[in-house]
Amino acid sequence: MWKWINSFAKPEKAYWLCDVLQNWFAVVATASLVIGIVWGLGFAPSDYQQGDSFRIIYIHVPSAILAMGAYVAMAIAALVGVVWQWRTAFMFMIAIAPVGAVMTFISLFTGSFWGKPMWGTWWIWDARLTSQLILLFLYLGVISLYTAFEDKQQAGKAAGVMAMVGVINIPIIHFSVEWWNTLHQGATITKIGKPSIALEMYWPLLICIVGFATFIGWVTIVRMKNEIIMRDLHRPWVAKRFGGLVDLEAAVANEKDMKGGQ
Amino acid sequence: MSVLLAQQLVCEKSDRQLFSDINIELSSGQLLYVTGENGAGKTSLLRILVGLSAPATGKVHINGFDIHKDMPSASQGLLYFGHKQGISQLLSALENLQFWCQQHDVKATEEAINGVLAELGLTGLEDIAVKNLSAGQQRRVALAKLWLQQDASLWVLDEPFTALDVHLIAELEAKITLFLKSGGTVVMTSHQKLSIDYPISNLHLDYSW
Amino acid sequence: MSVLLAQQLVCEKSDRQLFSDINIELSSGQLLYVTGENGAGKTSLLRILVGLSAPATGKVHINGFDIHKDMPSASQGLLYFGHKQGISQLLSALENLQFWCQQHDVKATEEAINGVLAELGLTGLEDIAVKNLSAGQQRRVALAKLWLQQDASLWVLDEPFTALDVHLIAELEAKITLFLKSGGTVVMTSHQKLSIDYPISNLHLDYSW
Amino acid sequence: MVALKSVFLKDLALAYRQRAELMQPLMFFVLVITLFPLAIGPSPETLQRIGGGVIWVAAILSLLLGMERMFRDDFADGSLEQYMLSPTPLYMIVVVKVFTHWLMHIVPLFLISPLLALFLHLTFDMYVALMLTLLLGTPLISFVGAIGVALTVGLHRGGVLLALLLIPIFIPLLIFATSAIESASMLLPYHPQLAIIAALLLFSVALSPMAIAYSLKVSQN
Amino acid sequence: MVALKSVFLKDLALAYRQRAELMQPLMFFVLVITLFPLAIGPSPETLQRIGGGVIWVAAILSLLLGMERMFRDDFADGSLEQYMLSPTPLYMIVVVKVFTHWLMHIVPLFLISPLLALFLHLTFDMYVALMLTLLLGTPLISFVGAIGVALTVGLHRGGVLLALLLIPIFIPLLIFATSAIESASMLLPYHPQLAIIAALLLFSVALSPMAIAYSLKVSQN
Amino acid sequence: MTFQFENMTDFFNMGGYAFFVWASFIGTFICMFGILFQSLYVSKKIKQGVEKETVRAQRIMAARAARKIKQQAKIKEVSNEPKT
Ligand code: HEM
Ligand SMILES: Nc1ncnc2c1ncn2[C@@H]1O[C@H](COP(=O)(O)OP(=O)(O)OP(=O)(O)O)[C@@H](O)[C@H]1O
Ligand SMILES: Nc1ncnc2c1ncn2[C@@H]1O[C@H](COP(=O)(O)OP(=O)(O)OP(=O)(O)O)[C@@H](O)[C@H]1O
Ligand SMILES: [Mg+2]
Ligand SMILES: [Mg+2]
Repeated sequence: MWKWINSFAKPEKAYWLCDVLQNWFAVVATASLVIGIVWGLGFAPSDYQQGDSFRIIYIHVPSAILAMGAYVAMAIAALVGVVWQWRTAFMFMIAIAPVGAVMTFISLFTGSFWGKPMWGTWWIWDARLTSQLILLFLYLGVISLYTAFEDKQQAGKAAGVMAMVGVINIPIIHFSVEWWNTLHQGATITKIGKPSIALEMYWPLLICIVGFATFIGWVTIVRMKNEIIMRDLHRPWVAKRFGGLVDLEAAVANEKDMKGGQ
Repeated sequence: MSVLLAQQLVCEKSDRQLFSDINIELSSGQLLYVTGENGAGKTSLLRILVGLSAPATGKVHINGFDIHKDMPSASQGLLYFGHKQGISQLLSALENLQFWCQQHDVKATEEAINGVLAELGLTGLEDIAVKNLSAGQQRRVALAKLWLQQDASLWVLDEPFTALDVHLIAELEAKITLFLKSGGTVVMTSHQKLSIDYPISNLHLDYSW
Repeated sequence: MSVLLAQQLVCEKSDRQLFSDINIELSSGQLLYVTGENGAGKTSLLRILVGLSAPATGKVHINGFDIHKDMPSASQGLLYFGHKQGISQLLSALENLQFWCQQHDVKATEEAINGVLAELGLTGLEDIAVKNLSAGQQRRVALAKLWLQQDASLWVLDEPFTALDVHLIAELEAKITLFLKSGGTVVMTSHQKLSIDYPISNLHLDYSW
Repeated sequence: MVALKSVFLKDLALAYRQRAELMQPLMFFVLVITLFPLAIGPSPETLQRIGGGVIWVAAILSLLLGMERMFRDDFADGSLEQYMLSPTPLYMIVVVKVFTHWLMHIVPLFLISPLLALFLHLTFDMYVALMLTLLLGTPLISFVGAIGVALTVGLHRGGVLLALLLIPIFIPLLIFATSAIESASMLLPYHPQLAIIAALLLFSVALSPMAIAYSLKVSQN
Repeated sequence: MVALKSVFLKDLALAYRQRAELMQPLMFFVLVITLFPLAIGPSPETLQRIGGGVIWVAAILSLLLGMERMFRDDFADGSLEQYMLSPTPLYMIVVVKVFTHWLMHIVPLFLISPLLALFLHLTFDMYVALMLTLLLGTPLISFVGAIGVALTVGLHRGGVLLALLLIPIFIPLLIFATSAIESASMLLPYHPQLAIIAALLLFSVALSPMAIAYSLKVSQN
Repeated sequence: MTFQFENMTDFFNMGGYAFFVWASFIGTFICMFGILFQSLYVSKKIKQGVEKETVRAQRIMAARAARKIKQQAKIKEVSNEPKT
């Protein structure tokens, strides 16, 4: 088992896995996003307090939760990369970072567009909102650090350290509603035990969460494949697969012959 | 036992493979002369050998210790001299060398250091901040370490002759020969011809893309 | 008329006089070879000659213009090649040279530049950012200017051979000879022996304190 | 002209190659602004009152930090030496470089500013005043700042020193700009302040290129 | 031990040779703080309310600017390579270096702070709280910040990037520190906040040396 | 499981919150499609790049071989000279 997992440290194997998973993720993501959003927008009952504005929940909550989830996934990948020296772990890390950043951004602006009708303001400096904004900056920091390095091997390690240091922000975001009293809603869905929300509203939300999660997976896989090829550009397996012509060895051998002949 | 043992070294920079399958085994009293064109990867190889950068695959043992796992023990008898000189620009030559001696457990009095500096033609410049010396003079301060460290068993020198004038090149070559004869091991690169009266094993790195 | 005329140059750094009373007069087709130990002041002299730093006293005229007063006219036919290479690390070799040509009113098509780069052994590396090339390869990109600039009358080269391998040194020496024979003037420094088949006038700077 | 255009294009190309880096002063700007509500407390009235000042301070700081890079690379790789030895006078090249730098660093700042005005609860009038003062004030910062950059370029560790040299010089600018925004918040006219800033700008554009070119020559020595 | 002591002495000597530079972050600190009364208006109540926050923000920014230099010179001249090849483990050397840096950069800040408290009309209780939070918080900044410095030391143009990486991480610290000062201004107890900061400090002192050493090795690659 | 709105106009009106609801949904879709298409586009670009790199590698090796021949020819010339 362990050996089998370890074999995905090889880019070639990881690429194969990505190829296998990609279409599954694409199908599940499209289907559940369509179902969840149509259900949420048209068929879920409207909230007695918030009216129809509450329908924003079907994108706000999935994106908010998964923005944090993606960060944790990224940090775990970084840990794996640093400890076991998996090259592919760093590739996963940098593949998911922009996706997570986009999710964070979505949660920020949907929250903002929800806050205007509900709280009467676009933005307020409360703990949850601020810490979510910081999450965006943590993502951007990891990405900037990665791009700043020339050597991507080095870049992966450096950005990995940064990603792990930033993890402290995750519990702060989650518990911010309890530590500081704020305008923002407390935990309803992520509460342990029974969710305190009507089931007709709950189901489409769950489906949306699944949709967002698989969507993140899908895009991450595509990006990871890009990353793998980009990093292994000069390895034979890439050339064999995409290059078409590989006379590189021939050229080298040719040159060596000439030197030998002299 | 071999002083330096490198197995199956592969080096990758960005997405390019500089070299692969380098195997080196050096025992006491051997001189390895690494040659190759600009960009062939000489500096990269040397930095891997002393543990400053990690190879893509492969292992390096110095005096029996794995340099990438157990750096403090492996680097005990190692002296590396790279493109960067490892001396602080703001300190004087003397202070720099005193500090270096304390770091590396080398016992050397101030007179000893001054003596070495004099030997290298830096009399009178001992207490001037290094940044005010010329390129070649700075290089000499850094080279003084070779004169000070008595109990090293392996020298790794990356283009030690750059920026030196002819006299000093000759002196340095003599120093290297002496060290080899006393049982030391040397790995070095240079673009100049080496005129040392000692058997040289050559490692040529081919430029590959 | 003399191409380069320097009178009574004195150079002081901090509180030290590097050299004094340097007088140089070079006419077309002459080669001045400046030698001296590390720190003797070769670089300092060359930078004064091209107007990049000001002498304590003295004047420099190039093609009849005072370089410190009227830099744009005086530097018309001048090509300076210093310790720094004057190429942007982020641009490719081709872009760097194109930019340099535009700056210096040199008419050179892309093919011409590519041709010169190929001559210097940089085929295939034309569109890679310079920072990804090795020290010697970068040096070659900078040297390509010597091949491109056709109507310069004075070359000032500060250690042009550093970091180059043997082949290219030979080629560069040939290039310099060719330029001299076509009526150019050259001022250069180097720590290596110059093997040029052309009369050399030597200026030795003594190390002084 | 060809030479100047090529300087412009080269700097654009360089900025494009480092576009990730181009975003950094911008993110720094946003971060410094978020620090304040956190440190001072979230009450909208307080934020509104200090908003204009905070945005200006953050703009000055982030421009200063980004500015360091204006001549640094050219100095380090010797391009600057080549500029001096080229037939085009140095001060003209300098104008082009400063202008390009301003263009690359200020446009993102303008794009993000509506968002920040929102964060700090600025009114629309204050927002307009802020934009106008930034539009006139930032080129002034670039031109005067460039003198400082040119002076410290040889020192390798310009960052803080640069900020120190320049912040006192920018204090008058800051005072006029914030007073314009304050007038706007009270719906009073603020032409006089704008006129003063504009005058300062013209003055600096006229004089600073020579000063910058001279400073660059000095740091070569 | 001899080796560690010599690192300490060397860094002291280097700092002393550059003592003019040592003053820079301090002057930056003072300048940023003086910018505020200018940008916001001189009313004592406003200043008192925002005073603690402003001092903390200024402290973070000025420490960040000075921090860049922590490993820069050693990296540039190759001393860092020599540290790695020396018999003393790197993380121990790193602790000494961070500590020395903190000592050299924070003491002047403490010396100047009574003056600034006066500028900003802080009460005595607020002043005590400010000092206590600074005493506990600034080593935290140094240790965590050193990770960022180590990561960016090979990039040559760390300045802004460094700030960008570190400011988000310091924000929780800032929140706790300012909330302590606010409690002090209302004569409420503020042990809980101090306890949290102290806990963070211990945590970071325990873990960051390894992270710093690892990052430095990565930068060498 | 019933449609909650009387008619489509009602649906698009979202109980008076039309702007906020539709703006956030549309914005979300733009972001999601943006990142998806950017990734797919890059993947296409990279595969083209792989071919370019192989071509480059061949060019470099060919040019180096050519140079070597030229240099050896030169050396031969030199070594031949004294004999003749
Ligand atoms: C820009 C503004 C906003 C931001 C940054 C934001 C951020 C977040 C985050 C990060 C979460 C996930 C928390 C967790 O799982 O621990 C979340 C959940 C949630 N948000 Fe928001 N939010 C914003 C505005 C709003 C508004 C205006 C409302 C409604 C009035 C709202 C309602 C919710 C609800 C119901 C949840 C689910 C709570 C749970 O079950 O944990 N949010 N939000
Ligand atoms: N970070 C990097 N990214 C991409 N390529 C790199 C990087 N670092 C080094 N290289 C490449 O590695 C090659 C080897 O560099 P190295 O410094 O080892 O050469 P060298 O043999 O020491 O050459 P020289 O004689 O010029 O010193 C160079 O061709 C360079 O282009
Ligand atoms: N800013 C300065 N302050 C003090 N002394 C300086 C300064 N700059 C240079 N020097 C001194 O000037 C002398 C000459 O330096 P220069 O670089 O001209 O030497 P060089 O002949 O080119 O030597 P090399 O062969 O090593 O390149 C050196 O001895 C150096 O100590
Ligand atoms: Mg090298
Ligand atoms: Mg020189």
